[in-house]
Amino acid sequence: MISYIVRRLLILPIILIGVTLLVFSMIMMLGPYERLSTYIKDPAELKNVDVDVLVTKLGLNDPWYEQYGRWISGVARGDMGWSESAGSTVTQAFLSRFPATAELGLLALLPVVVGGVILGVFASVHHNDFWDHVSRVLAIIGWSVPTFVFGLIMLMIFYGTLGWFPPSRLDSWALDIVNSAGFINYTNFFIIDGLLNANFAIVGNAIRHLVAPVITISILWWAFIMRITRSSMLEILRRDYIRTARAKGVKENVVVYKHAVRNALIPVVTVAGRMVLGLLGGLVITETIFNIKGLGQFMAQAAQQLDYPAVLGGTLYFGFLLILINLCVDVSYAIIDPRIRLE
Amino acid sequence: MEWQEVVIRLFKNKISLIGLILIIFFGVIAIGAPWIAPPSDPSEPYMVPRAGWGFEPQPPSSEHIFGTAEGQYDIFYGIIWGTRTAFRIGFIIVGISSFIGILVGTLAGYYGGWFDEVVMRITDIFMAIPFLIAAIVMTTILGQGLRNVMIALITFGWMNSARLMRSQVLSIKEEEFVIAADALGAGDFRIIFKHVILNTIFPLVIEASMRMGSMVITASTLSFLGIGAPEGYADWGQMISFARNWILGGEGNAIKYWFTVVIPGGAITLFCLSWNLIGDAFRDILDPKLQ
Amino acid sequence: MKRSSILILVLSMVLVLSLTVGAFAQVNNPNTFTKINMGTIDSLDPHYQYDNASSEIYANIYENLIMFKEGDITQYEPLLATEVPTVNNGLIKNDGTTYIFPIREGVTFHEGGTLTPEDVKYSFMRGLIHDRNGGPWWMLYGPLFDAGGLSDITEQVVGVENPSELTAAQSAEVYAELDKAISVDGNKVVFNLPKPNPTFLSVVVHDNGLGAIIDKEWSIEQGAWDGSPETIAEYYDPAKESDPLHEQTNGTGPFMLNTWEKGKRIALDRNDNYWREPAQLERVIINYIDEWSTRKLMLQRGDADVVYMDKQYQSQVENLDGVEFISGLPNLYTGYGLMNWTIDTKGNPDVHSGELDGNGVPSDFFEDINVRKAFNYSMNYDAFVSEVMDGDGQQARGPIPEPFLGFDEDSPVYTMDLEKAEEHFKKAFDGELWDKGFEITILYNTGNSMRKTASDMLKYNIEQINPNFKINVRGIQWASYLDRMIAGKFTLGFIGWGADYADPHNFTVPFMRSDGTFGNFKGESYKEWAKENGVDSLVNKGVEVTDREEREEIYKEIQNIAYEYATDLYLYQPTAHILMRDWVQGWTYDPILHDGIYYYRIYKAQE
Amino acid sequence: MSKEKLIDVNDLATYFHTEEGTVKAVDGVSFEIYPGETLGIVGESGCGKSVTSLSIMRLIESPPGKIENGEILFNGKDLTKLNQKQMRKIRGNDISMIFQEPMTSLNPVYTVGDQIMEAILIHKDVSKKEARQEAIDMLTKVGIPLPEQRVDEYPHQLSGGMRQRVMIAMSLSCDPQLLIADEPTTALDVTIQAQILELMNSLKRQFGMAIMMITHDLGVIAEVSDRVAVMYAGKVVEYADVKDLYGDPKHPYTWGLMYSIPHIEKDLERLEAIPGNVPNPLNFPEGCKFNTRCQFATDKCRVDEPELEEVEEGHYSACWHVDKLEEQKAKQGRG
Repeated sequence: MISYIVRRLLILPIILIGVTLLVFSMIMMLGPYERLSTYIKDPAELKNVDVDVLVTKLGLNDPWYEQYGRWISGVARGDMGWSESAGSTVTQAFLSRFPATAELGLLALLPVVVGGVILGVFASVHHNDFWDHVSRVLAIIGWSVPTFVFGLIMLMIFYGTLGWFPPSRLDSWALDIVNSAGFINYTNFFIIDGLLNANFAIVGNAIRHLVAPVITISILWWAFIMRITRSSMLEILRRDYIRTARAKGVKENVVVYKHAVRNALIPVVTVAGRMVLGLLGGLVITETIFNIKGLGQFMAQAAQQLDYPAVLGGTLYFGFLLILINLCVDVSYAIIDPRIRLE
Repeated sequence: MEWQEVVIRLFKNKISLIGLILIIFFGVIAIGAPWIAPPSDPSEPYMVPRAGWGFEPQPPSSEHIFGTAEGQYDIFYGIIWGTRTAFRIGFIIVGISSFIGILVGTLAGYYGGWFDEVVMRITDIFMAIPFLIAAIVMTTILGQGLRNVMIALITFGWMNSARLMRSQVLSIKEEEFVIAADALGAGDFRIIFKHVILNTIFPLVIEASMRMGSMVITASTLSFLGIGAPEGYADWGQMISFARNWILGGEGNAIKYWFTVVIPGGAITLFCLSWNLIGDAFRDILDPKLQ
Repeated sequence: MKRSSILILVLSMVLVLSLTVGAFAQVNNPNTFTKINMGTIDSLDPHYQYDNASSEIYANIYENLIMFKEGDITQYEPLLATEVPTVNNGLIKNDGTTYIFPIREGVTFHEGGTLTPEDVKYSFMRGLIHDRNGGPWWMLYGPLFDAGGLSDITEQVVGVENPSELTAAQSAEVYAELDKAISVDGNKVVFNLPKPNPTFLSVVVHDNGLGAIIDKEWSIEQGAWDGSPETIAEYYDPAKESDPLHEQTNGTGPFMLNTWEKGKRIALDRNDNYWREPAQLERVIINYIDEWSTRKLMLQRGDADVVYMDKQYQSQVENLDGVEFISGLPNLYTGYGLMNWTIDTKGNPDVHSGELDGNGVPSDFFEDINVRKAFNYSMNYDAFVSEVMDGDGQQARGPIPEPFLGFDEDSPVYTMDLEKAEEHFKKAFDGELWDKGFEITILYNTGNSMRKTASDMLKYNIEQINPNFKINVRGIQWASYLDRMIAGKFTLGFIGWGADYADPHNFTVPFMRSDGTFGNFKGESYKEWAKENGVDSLVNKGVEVTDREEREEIYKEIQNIAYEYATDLYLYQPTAHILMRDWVQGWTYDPILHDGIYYYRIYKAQE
Repeated sequence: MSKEKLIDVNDLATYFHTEEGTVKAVDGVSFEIYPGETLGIVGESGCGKSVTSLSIMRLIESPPGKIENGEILFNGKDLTKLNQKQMRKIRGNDISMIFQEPMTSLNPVYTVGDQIMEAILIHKDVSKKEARQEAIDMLTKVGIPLPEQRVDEYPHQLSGGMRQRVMIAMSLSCDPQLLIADEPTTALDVTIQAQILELMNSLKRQFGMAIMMITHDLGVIAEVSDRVAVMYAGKVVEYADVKDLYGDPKHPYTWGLMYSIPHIEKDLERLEAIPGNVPNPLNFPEGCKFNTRCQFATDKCRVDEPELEEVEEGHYSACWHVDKLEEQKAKQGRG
């Protein structure tokens, strides 16, 4: 198992170099003046700028391999460069935005996976009857409504009309507490920090701010998980060992939840792993609408401003995450299914 | 299962029937667009006509039955011609990316060895960036426009088909009839196409029908972010992005501009829904294990 | 145990929910002011920053020698100086080439230092040495040295074009040249100008970060310019990330920095040791949220006191409860369609065939005055003002906006007149254009609906005139927009300019002078034309004379040239607006700082 | 006979209602099993023998399947009238079942010990520790070496024969009165088959339970059964003591099966000796369902369906033309 993990980690650099080269070559499709726009966002900034001097200073005219080499050797030294759109170093920009995204992502993952699996099991148990159709159609509708429409409607109802779930991560008063000297930011995950500081008002406030975005994400991905679970369950429920279990006199609930679900989870784990990356991409919209300054929103913004140090840094980060997720998927296979050995 | 039987079953299944009816409905609108909403400038039928130069959306009236969006773009016209855009986006992106996926996946799975290894690592590299972010980067670089959106979505949209195809090919490669064909001396090309692809195509068809809807949504998300279709182009995502800043109404009337959201939002949701319903039913029908 | 702790958690959540939902005070958080803006702050270094969002922060933390009189940008009041120099009080001497500022005593910086005249001199010298590429210092190099920047001086003095290549000895020589301009005399700071310049005070006034006074000792401690004449090369054109004042501040202003979460939020606290009465607000928070709907909701719910709004959404807020919307404020901005007189046709899809053959336009398309006039007659100015700008704002009359010198509301302007447009199109290229027709693509940068609409209007009107005329409207991203302008491939596109300082010179240079910002994008034939027809010298003459009436005549002449020769398509001067809760009191309009707010006089109270 | 019947199936009919129409998988089947005896049920795949066993267990998937008619008396109780909860008390306890595919009949994600213990824990009031010990004992009884070690292994770590032994251990763990064995040896290779049958016979003696042995393999039936029911197209066509049946089949179908044995190595799945195909269950022929493949078929056979009748003592057959079969047998005997 350990040698397997080590071997998977060994291909990490290959993937990372490949993926950054891919993005870099895309960026190099633009001319130097176009890439200059990262630094000049408004015509007013053209006053007294010698564009050619700026191009030379930033090295935008050098051959691509020199520019890439400069960047990658910086990375090797732990310097990911300066992100113009964040106004800080790329590393800083990522560190300050990571907790928001991770908090939202992890919190959403739970209802998405658990809710999706429950829905899928429910539909498979009711295969082809009324409830199966209803839950399937509802899930497909959830999948079919664009996130930006759904998110804005959520905002309109739960903040605009009812005032329950405000946007951003914390209220102003709570941010003041979090930023004050008496509050120790262990993780910058406000829920965890609130608990560690025994400040439950912060915890409550953080949760309140997360409800609407979590629902928005969940609605979208439920259909995805549910669908896989359902078809996987339908297949498993026809397996001989399910009949064996029934023939033993096992209760139907136990048959479904003990004997079937664990087997049915194997394909679900695969897609859930793949989903995590898609979910992170999907956070672009959710974070934008609910004003959560996280990685998704940052990456979209950086991409649109052609802030390529940030884009490349993000690519590294996501590539790393992909390998990590795949590893987690493989390990959880081994946990769920004793037949699989990681070698 | 014969394809005729598949079609018959699609029509018999209530859920897929709803989906089929919706698709046919959209298809009729797409074909009939020049008669339903005659363009004022036939050389540029996809440019939505403007009813004025102001910004505030105007509610439905006899002249503009769905009202006008921000910038006085006629929503009815945009929806009708946008149907064509939706089909085009869906068919082109899904068609080409599935084709690339089939080709790559089949070759990798069939030949195996180092070739497979290299191809799958390349696939991994493409999959290492979240789809939406990759699409944003690429569209930003290529510039605004539907063609560029499609290029970006194809570039980062073929990997799933490839992996699916590869695993199908791997599992079927060992089966007798392929080995038999090999022994009979059929050329590689023929083996792949005649046996492997024909025997593995169905899961891919299901996947493709599911992706039709989500590609249209992704394209509209790019429009929403301001890097999709050019402003004024008949595209549902574009129509919704016009609604972005009006969705919360105004002057104490929260649903004052409902038509800017509900009509294009409804169109895109129904379109995506219908493909998904068909795909879902398709899967149930074609999956022999579920019979 | 487990269950009870979950119960407590749930209960406390419910409690928190109900408390915050239930609370609906008359004025939310009376001592904290929350503004929601768009975009990001570039830098907190007052000498580095050159954008709207940053200057708002600088203006509340740092102070200059003088400031505008409240609500009037034509009059000055002392700030860190005790008197505004005028000819009458003897502080402007030698025919307007010497400005003397007596420095206020007893002013302390946030970090504890005391203001001295040395600090003032250090602040200006530091900025002059920094002179970052793309920064604001050209505004001061003009009046102080009659130069464009530090590189001009180094070339003049020691013949080195790039200041970062100066040796220590050369650096000292250059420093001696700079040193001539500013000197300390007791408690006074004296500026010596090479020739009279009427813009000087409007450049160093508060609202312009380059005139901000920083604490010499503290700044040197942080690693800013060490005050040595020999280190210019080291400190010239700093990178943002290595600038020690990029994220820490130490000013004399009414507010001081609490936290700056880049790209998200900045919080300012009241300076209780302020040399005047402390501000009324204890805290100012500026959040950056790009989504308009979210901003609007936060305002509606009273969670924000002021939010940024694009003009086109004003119909949504005009009658909102508890919200005050003020519009029609004069905005020092001119929006116009830039015409490139010499289009680079090589590999340029926007000129199509690139020739006068009916399927494209030739390189010198806009060099023909009849084409320019015809385009000017084809714009629907009335509809633009009444519909696109909702009746606020006005048609531009040339580069100079109201209320600057040279603006005359009786001056001639183009109106939409398709017959006259036809007449000019027929005369263009000796009638060849009319017979053959043309096809051109005009550009706008994506996301800018106003510019798109202006382009659509041109297309709509011109295509009516002659069926052989074909105009395509293409949105490209800012990156490509910029690229095409620099590369000379721009055809016609809309762009605008807002005031850096309150003087018409700030508009005539970029719009009209051959080496101005936009002049650079208008091609060789415009440059020649502007030089030969005296446009350049006229623009320069505007700052060489100090007599107000004489200046006014010059600027009127410039406005008239812009009209007479239809150099470009001058379209609009917008208005500014502000959207706030009605409990915000003490706000006055400052056209230079706007959308920024000077929070010193603001307080919150329900009327 | 004087002995009490353990299970008495009367006129059982189980139909599947599908979109294409109704499949009469079991249509009027009757038989009985006495304590301690082995009844063999033989027939081609699709003849309804598995559905019969699943009907007894009440494990028919519903919908689409449904027991339409008949009664299943187990110790005098009609199983068709019981609800699922009552039924669960019987399953695995009084009646247990082993299946054809030992490869797929065990849940791959639980250890064999867990799966045996599950049945014990459901039906017996014992602690987990005791259940584990019982499971180990059962593994010992079915002849698995190193049971203490095997009990914690997963199914995929065992060979096919071993797995079938585990299945048997599991089904016998609660001392059932009836064991239904649905093709228990089909998927195993020949030597293992013999071992498993041997094991079942010895366990039957040891535990004293009755066995209902379902197979398509006449050889297996001959080895273990006391009596045999031959099924064709949802019906029992011949029913007799194993010796009578083998010595003197009274139905053309059974006869066809018998005489195909030497030619195709006991494997009846393909049934090449009997011409024609098994009829489509959606569309059974009128009259005798075997008429399409029967060399003796007459017009009567194509109109009227024969009932099961006692042709000799304790030997039942459903055929209009037992006499013609006798003639044919006589001819062949001479030839």
